[in-house]
Amino acid sequence: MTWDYIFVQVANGAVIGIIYALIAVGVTLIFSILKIVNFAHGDLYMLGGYCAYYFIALLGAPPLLAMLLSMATLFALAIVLERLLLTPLYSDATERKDEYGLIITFGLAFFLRNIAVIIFGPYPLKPPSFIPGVQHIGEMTVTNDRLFAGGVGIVLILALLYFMHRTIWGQALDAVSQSRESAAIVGINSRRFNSVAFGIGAALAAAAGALIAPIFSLAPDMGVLPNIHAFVIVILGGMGSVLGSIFAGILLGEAENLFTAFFPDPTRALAYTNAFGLLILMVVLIVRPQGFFGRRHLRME
Amino acid sequence: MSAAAELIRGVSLVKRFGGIVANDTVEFSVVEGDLVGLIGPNGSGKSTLINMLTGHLPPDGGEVVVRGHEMRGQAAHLYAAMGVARTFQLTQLFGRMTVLENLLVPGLTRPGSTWRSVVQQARSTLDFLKLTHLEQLHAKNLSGGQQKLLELGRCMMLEPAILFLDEPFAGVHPHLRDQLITRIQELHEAGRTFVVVDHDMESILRLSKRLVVMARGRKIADGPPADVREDQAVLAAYAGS
Amino acid sequence: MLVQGRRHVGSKLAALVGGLVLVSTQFVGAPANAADPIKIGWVGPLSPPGGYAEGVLMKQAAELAADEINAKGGVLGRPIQVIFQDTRGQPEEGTAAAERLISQEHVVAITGEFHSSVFLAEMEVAHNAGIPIIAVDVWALKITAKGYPEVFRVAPNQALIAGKYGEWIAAAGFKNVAFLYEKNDGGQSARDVMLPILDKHGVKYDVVGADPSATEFTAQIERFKSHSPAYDFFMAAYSLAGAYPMMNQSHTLGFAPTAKTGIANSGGPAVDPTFWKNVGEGGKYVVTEVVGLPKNAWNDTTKAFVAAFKKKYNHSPSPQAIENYDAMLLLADAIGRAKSTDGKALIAALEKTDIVLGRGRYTFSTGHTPDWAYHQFMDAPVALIQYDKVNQDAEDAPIIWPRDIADVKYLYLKPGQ
Amino acid sequence: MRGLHIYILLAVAALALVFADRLSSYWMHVAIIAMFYGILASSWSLLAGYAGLFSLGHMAFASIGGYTSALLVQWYGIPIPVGMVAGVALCCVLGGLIGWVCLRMTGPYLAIFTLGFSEIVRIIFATEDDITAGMAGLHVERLFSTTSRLPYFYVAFALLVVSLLLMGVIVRSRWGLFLRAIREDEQAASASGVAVARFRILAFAIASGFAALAGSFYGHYIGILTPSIGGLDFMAVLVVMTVIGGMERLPTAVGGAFVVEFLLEVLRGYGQWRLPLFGIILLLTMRFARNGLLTPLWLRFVQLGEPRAVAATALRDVPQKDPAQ
Repeated sequence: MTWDYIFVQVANGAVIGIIYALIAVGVTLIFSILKIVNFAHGDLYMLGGYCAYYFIALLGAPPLLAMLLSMATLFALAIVLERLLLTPLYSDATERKDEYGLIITFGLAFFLRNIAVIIFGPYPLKPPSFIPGVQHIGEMTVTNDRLFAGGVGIVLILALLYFMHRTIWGQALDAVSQSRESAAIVGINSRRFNSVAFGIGAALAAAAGALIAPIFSLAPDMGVLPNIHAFVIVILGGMGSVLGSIFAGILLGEAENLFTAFFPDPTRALAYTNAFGLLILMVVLIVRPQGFFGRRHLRME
Repeated sequence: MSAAAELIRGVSLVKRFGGIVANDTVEFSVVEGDLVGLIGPNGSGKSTLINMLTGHLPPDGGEVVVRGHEMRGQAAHLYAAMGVARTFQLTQLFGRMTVLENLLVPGLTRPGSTWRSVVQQARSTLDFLKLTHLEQLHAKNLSGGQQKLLELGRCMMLEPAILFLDEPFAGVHPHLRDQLITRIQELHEAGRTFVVVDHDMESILRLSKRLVVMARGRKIADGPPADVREDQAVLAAYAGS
Repeated sequence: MLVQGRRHVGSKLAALVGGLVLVSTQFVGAPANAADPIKIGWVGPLSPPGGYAEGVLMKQAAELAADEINAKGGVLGRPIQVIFQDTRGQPEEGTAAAERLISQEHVVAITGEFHSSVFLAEMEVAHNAGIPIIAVDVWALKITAKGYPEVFRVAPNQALIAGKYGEWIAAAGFKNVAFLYEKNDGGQSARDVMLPILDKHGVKYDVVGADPSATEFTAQIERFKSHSPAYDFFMAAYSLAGAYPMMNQSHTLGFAPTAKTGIANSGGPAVDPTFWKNVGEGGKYVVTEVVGLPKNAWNDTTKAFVAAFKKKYNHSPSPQAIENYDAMLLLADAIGRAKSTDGKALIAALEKTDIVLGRGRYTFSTGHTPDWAYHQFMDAPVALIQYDKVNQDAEDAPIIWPRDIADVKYLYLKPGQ
Repeated sequence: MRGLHIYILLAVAALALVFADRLSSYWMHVAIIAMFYGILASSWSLLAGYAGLFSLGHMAFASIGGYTSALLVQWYGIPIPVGMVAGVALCCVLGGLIGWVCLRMTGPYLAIFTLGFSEIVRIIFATEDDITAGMAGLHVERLFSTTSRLPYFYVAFALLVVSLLLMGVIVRSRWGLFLRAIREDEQAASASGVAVARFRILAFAIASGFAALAGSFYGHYIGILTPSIGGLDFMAVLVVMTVIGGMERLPTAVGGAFVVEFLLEVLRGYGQWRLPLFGIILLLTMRFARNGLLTPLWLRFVQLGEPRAVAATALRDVPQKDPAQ
């Protein structure tokens, strides 16, 4: 067990962790504004990946442009979905909005995943790399695609933070996330911001899908695992905290990588990697339900 | 302390939220037959105090004694079993249960209660509150005032020794407010003990025999309403807010 | 008021009873008409969580076979109709599908399936009904070892496939194998068959299981890389989508295929239509099995099938597809020889099968030694190939094992040689 | 005629029993699986519909029950019913434990927690294949040696009826009232003297026990168990069934299970299109008829034979008696 080995594993954990975080920030954003956990996020991620693939394959768009187009597509699609499905969340007549949001997004996930098999076909697809090749950093080998995904991921998250804290629209969104009523008093139409937030969340999912497609390939059921990863991160990072998501993403990436790398029984290490992440999730929920970076209790007792 | 038995006592209760001290060593006790008004500006710690006294918020310091029993670490439903009933600042009913069912829940938690007797008791409570005609309606479909009445009824079903009413008059139509005050007075005359929290000075003064004033997490006055009204500290607190 | 209420109830009751009678006619089977088409059932995964990628290819091949049979006038003067049933890789759906095919659709035989666990449930139904069922791409030994007369298998089983890998690894001189398998029926049975053979030849190995949904293998591959002494071969048993990221990561991380370490994957994805699209450079030097005839041994049926399949569906057939195609033709042949669609007669005819189809000359063993031999297509072709070019079709890749059909001198092409 | 609906249900049940042997083997299998789902849907409705505890771990308990019974029977040769009882008992304890651990969680937190639990259970069953045979499928001893499905039909029928009766007693008793109060407002329930923690744990324990009952029956009926029974796909189907039927009443949940299972089979020929279709129906149900598609029908059905004036006020099923007395 050399230091090189440990370095390589830790570095890889950080890279994959940032990629995980990119998937999770969308869930965080949607939660902080709409107060629902989006169970369909992994499937929007899947759609985003496929959209980017088809923009490249059919229109010959360069990968980065395809990613942006895919984000725009998912933004629009998400707003339609939000208008169609989520409006009861804003009505006082709706009881138990938690449950409504849960079942409706769960059902949406079920629908999207199964319709994707029909639309996109069963075979795994892989769009071309953003930047082909690999980098060697000491003993560590990492593909350019991972570095690119991590880099763009950080840029997108920073852009989101900038948007939230430095622009009028972002401030308004943040106000809505703090209190719907107060926002209404100062004349912010929270209805529109819900759509925007859901759209941005979906666009972030699409970006993640497009960035990650060259790394893991596309398959209709590819959203299931990232969805679970996103939940782990969002819980770990504290519901509603974007910065917390980044830390938690890296933490999860490290936890999983180091588990696989050092779990004493090598036969089971890989098989239990996902279970380990979930175990962390469960323990955090029991011990510290507000997460490690949560800025406030959100509807927890 | 008079001859009347002490029902509930909070001993140097402390509660902090983050850096804010919501209750700072508050002493509070109620004897049987009392009708206490609890007032104070917004954020003075009234609701925090009530939440601690009824078991809905564990104190960071001090303790709550109900009828001589120390209640440390006990769940809220055990307070209810000891005869401590309460309403909430924002009415909290069982929205998609009928008016009758809302009353059955507390009734049936009492040990030894039978379904038949509890239904009977619930019906007479509805009679008393003049809500009988709404018996089969979902509670969420009642008006704000009717909901306050129903919440009061739910407390009564516990046959409590003491009732904490958290802002019972907030947002209630004046007509229904008078009705509410009448009901409280009737119940008080029948021997129930009340602690009423509200901003509505007029109603509180009409009702209470004793007035407690809180400001910035501390109790600043406690005594007959007439005395408290003249208290300099109270005037200062209200002027300052 | 009361009377009105009653009348209301009466009409409702009548509607209810009427509805029930209407529905119940659905539930009781009716006898088949002699002039109807001969129905053959197909079962397999067409949606998640099953292995729907393979299932779809198999279904397409079965459709193609039925079209061709019908174009030639059908069997016994009757057309063939295939009834397709999605089983989603779930045993209870398999039972339901088989029951439906047999008791509702009155099929005379069933083919298909990609998951051993599901086939085990389906064959119980077929066994109870006395309907022959041909296993198309399920490899568990237990299937034929149970000794049900109704069950035939055109696929090679795990003993024939994983066994070949084991022998080849030993012959090629690998000494230290990293064995990574997917935690499903295919991966597990590959492990169970292959490891004793490696033991027998004194090849050392380490075994790692992976959840089928896993796509991130970086940490595991780094762990392999850091192992001392270094592994000289990376054997993967993967049948689902995880295979591609696994091979990609193994390649880009410089683990295998490299001059130091070879790589093989058993289970199918390395011969699927989108293999090269997904793995690119990383696919060169990969060893995998082809459960069909090698191209130099293709007969007219094989060539015609491959051409027709490509024409109809615009992509290459997988070996599983040819298996399913042949299974359909086998059934048509047996029905023709039995001059009947009766289960017993069909089974008897199938046992006497001797016909050359897309995967060579079919016969079914009737012996029970070893126990899995019963009704197994013993000569099911299995060849190990190794890609030596990027974007190479599986049928163009050189065969390296078994030696009697190998078309290259070497046992293994080391990268860089 | 009061309670006409009860007589109709009894008559339908009697007809089903008498004419069961006329069903073709296929429809009998569909009926058995529908009843299996019926037990799961009704017990999940007890948990999610009545108590408001939206758990995604229900199928995990079914799989634990199934594997427990199968393995105990295999290892110790105990009679199958004893194995099933053991599975149920274990899941009651485990369910209670999960209920205790997640006492402070509500809504999405509870859903995510139980999702994590069920995935861990699935992964353990898949990974420890030297014990469970993993995804290759555990061979389970069947309840009867006969090839006929009829005895299974009767057993499934009996299990469903007994489960529904037991759960029916619970939801019509004060316990049911308390569970609904907890669902509506935990704080108000505790202020009303309801021992919230105790009843939440109880709800988990009871529902998990019934899930285990269904799961163990499933194993001994199909004869093979794979870890995927505890997976998200099964759970999704269960949610679809219960929500489409109406998750806040036991009969509508069971009805949902029956209708969806029946339609899944009728539409089997459409293969891949079946599931997205039910996805859409689920979304539409949630969006426009949140109480479930069967709930209005059921309320009408319950009123059959009652004069309309009475019927109008009886829209709510007010508990009439306390069977716990």
